[in-house]
Amino acid sequence: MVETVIVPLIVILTVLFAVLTTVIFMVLLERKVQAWVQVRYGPMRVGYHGLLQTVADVLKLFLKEDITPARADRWLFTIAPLMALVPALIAFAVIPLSRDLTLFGLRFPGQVADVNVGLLYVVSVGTLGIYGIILGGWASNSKYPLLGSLRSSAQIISYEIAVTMTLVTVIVLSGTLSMTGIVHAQLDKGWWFGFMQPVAFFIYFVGGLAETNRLPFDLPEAEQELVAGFHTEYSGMRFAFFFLAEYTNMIVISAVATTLFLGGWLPPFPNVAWLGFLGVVPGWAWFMLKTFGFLYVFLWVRATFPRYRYDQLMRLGWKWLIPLSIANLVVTGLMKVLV
Amino acid sequence: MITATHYLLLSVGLFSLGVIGVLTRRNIIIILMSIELMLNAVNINLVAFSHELQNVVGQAFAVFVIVIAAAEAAVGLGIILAFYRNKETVNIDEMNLLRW
Amino acid sequence: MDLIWLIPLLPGLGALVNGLVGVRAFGKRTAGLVANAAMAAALALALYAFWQLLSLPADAREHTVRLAAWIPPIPLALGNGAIGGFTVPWGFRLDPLSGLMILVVTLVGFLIHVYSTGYMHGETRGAYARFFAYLNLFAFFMLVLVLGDNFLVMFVGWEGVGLCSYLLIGYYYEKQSASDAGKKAFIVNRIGDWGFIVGIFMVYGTFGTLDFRAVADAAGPMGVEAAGFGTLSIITLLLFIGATGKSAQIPLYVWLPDAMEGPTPVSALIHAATMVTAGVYMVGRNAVLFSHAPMTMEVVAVVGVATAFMAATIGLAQHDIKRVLAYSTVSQLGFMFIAMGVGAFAAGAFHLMTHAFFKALLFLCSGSVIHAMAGEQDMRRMGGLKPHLPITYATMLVGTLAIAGIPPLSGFFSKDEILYRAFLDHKVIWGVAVATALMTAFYMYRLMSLTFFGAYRGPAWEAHGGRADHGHAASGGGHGHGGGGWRGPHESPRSMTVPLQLLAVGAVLAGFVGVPAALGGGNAIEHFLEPSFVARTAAPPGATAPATHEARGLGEAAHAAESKGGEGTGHAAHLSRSAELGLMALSVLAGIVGIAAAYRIFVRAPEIAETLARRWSGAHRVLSNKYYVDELYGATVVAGTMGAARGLWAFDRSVVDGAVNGSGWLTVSSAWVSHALDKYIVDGLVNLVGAVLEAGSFVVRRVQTGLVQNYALVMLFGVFAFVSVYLFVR
Amino acid sequence: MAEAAAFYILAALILGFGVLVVTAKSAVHSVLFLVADFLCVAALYVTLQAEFLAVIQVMVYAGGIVVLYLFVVMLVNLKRPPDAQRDPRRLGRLGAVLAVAVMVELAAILAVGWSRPEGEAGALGPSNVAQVGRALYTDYLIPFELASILLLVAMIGAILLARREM
Amino acid sequence: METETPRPMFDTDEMVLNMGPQHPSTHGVLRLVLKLDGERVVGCDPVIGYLHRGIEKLSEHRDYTQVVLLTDRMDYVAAATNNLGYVETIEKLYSLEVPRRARYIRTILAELQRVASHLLWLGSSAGDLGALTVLLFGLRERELVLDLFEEYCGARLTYNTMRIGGQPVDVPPDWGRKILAFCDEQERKLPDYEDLLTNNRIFLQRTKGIGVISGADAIALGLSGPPLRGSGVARDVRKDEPYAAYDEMDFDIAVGTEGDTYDRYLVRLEEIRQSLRILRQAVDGLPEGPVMGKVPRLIKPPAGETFHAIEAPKGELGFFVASDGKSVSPYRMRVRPASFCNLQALPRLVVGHLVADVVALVGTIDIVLGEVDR
Repeated sequence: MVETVIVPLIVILTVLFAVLTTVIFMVLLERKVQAWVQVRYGPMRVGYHGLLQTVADVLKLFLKEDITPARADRWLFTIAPLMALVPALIAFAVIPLSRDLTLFGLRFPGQVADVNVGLLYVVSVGTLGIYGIILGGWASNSKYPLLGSLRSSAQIISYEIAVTMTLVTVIVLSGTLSMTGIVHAQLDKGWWFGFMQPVAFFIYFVGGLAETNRLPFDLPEAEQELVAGFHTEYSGMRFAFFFLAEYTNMIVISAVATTLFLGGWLPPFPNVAWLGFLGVVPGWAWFMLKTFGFLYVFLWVRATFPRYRYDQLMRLGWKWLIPLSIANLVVTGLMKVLV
Repeated sequence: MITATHYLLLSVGLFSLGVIGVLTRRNIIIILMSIELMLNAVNINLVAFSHELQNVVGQAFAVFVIVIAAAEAAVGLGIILAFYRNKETVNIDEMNLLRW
Repeated sequence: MDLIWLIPLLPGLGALVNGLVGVRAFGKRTAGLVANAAMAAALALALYAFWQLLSLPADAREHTVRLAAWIPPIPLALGNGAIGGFTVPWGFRLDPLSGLMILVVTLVGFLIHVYSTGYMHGETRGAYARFFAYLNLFAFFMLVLVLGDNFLVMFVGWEGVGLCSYLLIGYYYEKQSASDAGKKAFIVNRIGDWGFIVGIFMVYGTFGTLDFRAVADAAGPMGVEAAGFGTLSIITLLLFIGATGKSAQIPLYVWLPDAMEGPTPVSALIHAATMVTAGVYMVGRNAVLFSHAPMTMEVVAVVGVATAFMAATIGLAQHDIKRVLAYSTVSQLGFMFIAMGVGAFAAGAFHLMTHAFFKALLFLCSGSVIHAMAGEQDMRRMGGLKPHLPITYATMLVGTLAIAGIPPLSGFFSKDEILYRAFLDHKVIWGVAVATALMTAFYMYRLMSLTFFGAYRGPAWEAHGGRADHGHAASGGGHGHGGGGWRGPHESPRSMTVPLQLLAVGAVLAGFVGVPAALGGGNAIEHFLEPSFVARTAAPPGATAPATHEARGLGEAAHAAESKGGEGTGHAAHLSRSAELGLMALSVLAGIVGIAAAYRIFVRAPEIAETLARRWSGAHRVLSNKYYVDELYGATVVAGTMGAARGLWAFDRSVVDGAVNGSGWLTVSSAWVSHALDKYIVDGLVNLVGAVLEAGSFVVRRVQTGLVQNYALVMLFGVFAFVSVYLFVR
Repeated sequence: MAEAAAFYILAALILGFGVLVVTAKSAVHSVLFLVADFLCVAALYVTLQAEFLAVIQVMVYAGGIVVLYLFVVMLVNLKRPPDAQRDPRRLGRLGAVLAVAVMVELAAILAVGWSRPEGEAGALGPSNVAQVGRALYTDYLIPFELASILLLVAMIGAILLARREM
Repeated sequence: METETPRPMFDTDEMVLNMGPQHPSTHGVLRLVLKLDGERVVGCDPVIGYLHRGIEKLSEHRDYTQVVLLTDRMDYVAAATNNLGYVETIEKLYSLEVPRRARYIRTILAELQRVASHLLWLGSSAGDLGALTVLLFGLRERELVLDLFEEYCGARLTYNTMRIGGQPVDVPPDWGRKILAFCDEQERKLPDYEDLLTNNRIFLQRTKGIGVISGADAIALGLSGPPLRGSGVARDVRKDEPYAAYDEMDFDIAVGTEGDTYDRYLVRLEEIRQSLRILRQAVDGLPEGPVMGKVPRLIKPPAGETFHAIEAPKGELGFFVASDGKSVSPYRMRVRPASFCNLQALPRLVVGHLVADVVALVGTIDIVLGEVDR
């Protein structure tokens, strides 16, 4: 009973708590980092150096009036934010956050479930997030949100191809679809796949930016063009869910990147003996470190680049990233066969 | 104990739902979706047998069925779009030029 | 000889270069040069290969080159290898028959290529390159056809030449009639191809292979299906359907006259010299099969003779110079099929060769005439061209005499051989054939007379001084008078006349390879071709062997021994030398009579023609309307099932009425009776059928609601029925 | 026990969502029920130890095909209700009755006369992905390649169809 | 044009999209009625007038000095140049002599204003393209300029800092040194913008070849300022018809080549550099003397009319003033506003581009609705 119910429950709650906390601090971090880049302070008032700013924001959003536009499809309008958020959250089920821990005589696995098709699970769950966006845009019964949602989903689907291709290269290298298996494969190889697959890593990164609608690919929400994209008509709590979903997706992307390309909870160069002291730091800390490092790059990029135009974005995705990822896959496959 | 028969009964039910959808709905998009339901019924069958016989072939064929479904959806929806552009309708009762 | 695969490939390359690059980039000179060089190289290779073939001993004159597997054996572990076992190589075979064919194709083809450089020079640059690309492509496919060592490779060539024929007939595609004619040729050919391909299926089903040699060897020991209608008969009949399509025999000949919409060199090359003989070639190639199916042979002979006769009669009344030649071609092809039908495969092939020369010559001459008349094709607007076109006149005369069978020109020998063998086979066929020969001479000389003799009836050129005349306007391409106005009939450029002269030489000399024994010749061509028509297994197909040996009348025992099974279609009779000479004389006489009559009617007293036409107006109308066959097909085949009733009605109107008109000269009363009969009984019946059909379809069409779901419902009902049966009956 | 419970719950969901797909008024709702249906089917696959297929089902069906449907439903922006015109000759009701009849008959066949087919029971190992992959890339290589060509052709065809005439 | 460009997939009909007047990137209350074919713009119809306050009419009822205050409200991000244009017009009409020191101060103010205006433009148009950091950078440096203005005249936006006949006040002590310090600071910051934009691939893709307008077309449309110079026409009122102290300054005209958005960006950046150059010269050469000329107490120009144009940051800013010689307020005043004229080019620029480019193009012609509508 303890082993089958309570331990997984604890793990699930821990992960959920970690993710939601991370989201909250992610929002703050984004504002802070951007402010620093732009030589400002960012939020300073709520809490020490604005630490509680996001909490306040969330509280505000929850207390705001929840407006449903007239002639909107009520039902869809209500569930669309949830449909965006839930897939993002359940993707964490297969991401190994740490190696298995033993606490109080109980063995806690490092992830909620080690599914043998873990990577595919992440991809497939990720595709479900589109529904929230499309339906949110459609249900608003308004021109801008619909356009924004169509753009957004077209963009996500387009870049998903390239991203999935890079995942396939990782599968080729590791020979398994299990997330834990992939981490172990990196341990065996002694190298993070990010070093072995720089091209794939890069494509994954760019695709990740695009899939989470971040600058320079944030067209669906381009404030100057489409006001606020698919969630124009949303306010209050439901908007908060979309907001949450977006940041959760960012964290999913980062966590997957960490697992696939940055060795998950492994310390750097796990096979180098004299770097063994790095193992002192627990695995989950490494994982957090890498994930936040990756997230930081997201923010950095956001503060640096202008935005692509829609057709340019599509061109980049279809004419550069996808062929490049396929070529990379072919080369990887050849290397695997030949070497 | 759940046997293959249970799955087959489920499959029959789903398939019949698809058939009813195909025969009664007038929106051709929903008709295509009903066809997807039927294909899924077939897939349930295949996977159930695969499980029953402990043989992976059924799953391999289910993959093919999914491929067919994808192709069918792409082409079918393309035709619907083209038709819609010409006739401004997706009502199958108005798609009756192929007669006499 | 191992390089024979290059012979088709070279024109293929030429087509590729001209087609891909030339159409956009080449000037006329380059395009023509590429095409001609490819053909010249093919000709050289063909000559070399032929020489090598000749240098082999007579019984070893067969060489097969297999390039690669086309349909490789599939390593499928399905069943007992039934599917995987189907293999077809890209194989080419050189034997006497194909050797002869490649010589004809490359030689005539090359000359026509040269001719075309002159004939087509008025085209725009891209169209010029396109033309040569098509021509080369045609040569490629034709050579594949004749060199292929199995049915499937042959079929590739077969379909390929059909395609090229379509492309070239429709070359002036902006002209409605030309593109229609192209489509017609293509579609009619498809009907024949259906027979051919079903025949191929049956061949594979029967013999398990598609290789000609293997099929022949396997068929050799089989019994002659003299009594019943067996597998071989069905196969050969199906193959013959294919041949009728390609070689324009009854009932599928209608496309060939229309095919004259193409440029004249095309008519010469494809629709006279080479492609249309593919059917003959194919029958000859499967001589062993055919000789085992005497009933088919009879069909072949009857169809051949009927075609020959019918086409010749139509040719009597045509005014378009090319159409006359087209019907002449159909007629001559009929002759070849007579030869095939009576078992004289070698004679058929021989006639094929001589015909290729003189008919190509005639077509090219007509092209030269058309060229001179700035596109005018109607003979009624020609005449008196002899002083203007001396070379054309001379060469055309040679061609005419050759086709009329005047010794010692080539047509004499080949046609006479056929007539002789027809006589041995069946007297009626022979009789009709001789009559046809007479008519051939007549209409050919009529053509000559109308074109070259008499008074000039064409448009004046000095008075008008321009090209505003109807004659020119009628020409689709405006053959080569690009810049200035038409300045009257004139001789063609050297690039056109030189091929004419060379072909004329060919038309004169080609016959001498087959001088019959009766005239003291060795009939060399027949011995040369013999191995191609026999199975290598020496099992005799019955009692015909001695007779065959006898019939050949040669002393070569060794040769005869190995060819026992081949030619043996059982022409038991053998005539004395004097009788043979008599027959010859008769046929020559027929030719001379024909020419003389034509001379009398059209040169000496042109009014006779008018009188005749008026007197025999019914017949004349039927003839000049080509027996209304086109209309018949148009009404029956083209209009399809929905128009079946109306088709019958049209049949009634055109054929019955035509016949009524034709026989109107009998008596007025009989005409009246027949008219009444026609109107109340025939029409009534036909209309009844139509009405019933129409009423029936009016009722039945209500089932077709156009509602997809109702159709699906019917499907579901079928499922329901099956499941019910399974559930309750089981 | 757990298996039975899972099956019955999932079966009920699958059929229920199926009914909703067929009966939903709005095409968008129909699409949504279809997704839900597919997800339940995927869950059913998991209980049948076909994890790979389950994931593929979600990825391709839910993530791809149905999104396409959704796009089309949204693009086909109707000026009048799609079911406005009704052809009286259509025999929809008869079809439904017939479908139910067929269903009952098939169910009867299954319930009464059907027995498990005799076949050599292979062994489905834990590594479902590898097994399916091996089957696809060895025994069914040619169908697999054909399927990929089919997809390519369908893709090109769909692009051509959906593209506006220039 | 429309037939050749591949149409995007998601199009059904030609659609009319109303952009503004409440839209974050139309810089005020501009309303654009866009006719779209899918995402491609096939027609654009700017609707203006939402900010019309009747400044020209109002000035007929204010005396000549009070009108200066109205001009502040036209191009409110470049109030000093508006003042300059107006007072010089009246001085021309009245034939007043302006002291040299005052002219120098005016030059300094005008150039500071140019820098501030261009910085604001840089920030906002880069921000339209999503480069938020540049926006903040631009605003940061603009603050320094505003500080200088505040020190000189006490106001940060609507300065009302010039008088007919001279300057109201002399420069504060140490102001020149601060300007020089600002010049150095600005010189240091310019590479920051360039790093973020000039060679940024995305920025290049968004601006190169977008909104191309040829020199001839630009002249025909009556463009002026950076949009004109970006198309390769070296027209600059400061050089061609010098006013204030520009005839004593040494500077170059920044000229583009392609006439696209990118060239206009480069031109504006270069103009900032040239402005800094002028500022340094002007501060260094600031002559001694009075700042206010001899002006009658009651400004009442003789009957007549005149037109005078200056080079405002946005382009050529001209004032036409007619006086009846009896009244103390203009009989008629008419402004030739740079933004309004440049806005005429917008429909030409956007047709054939995508909706997303409209934002960049509205940015590139640099309009202020206060000046357009007046």
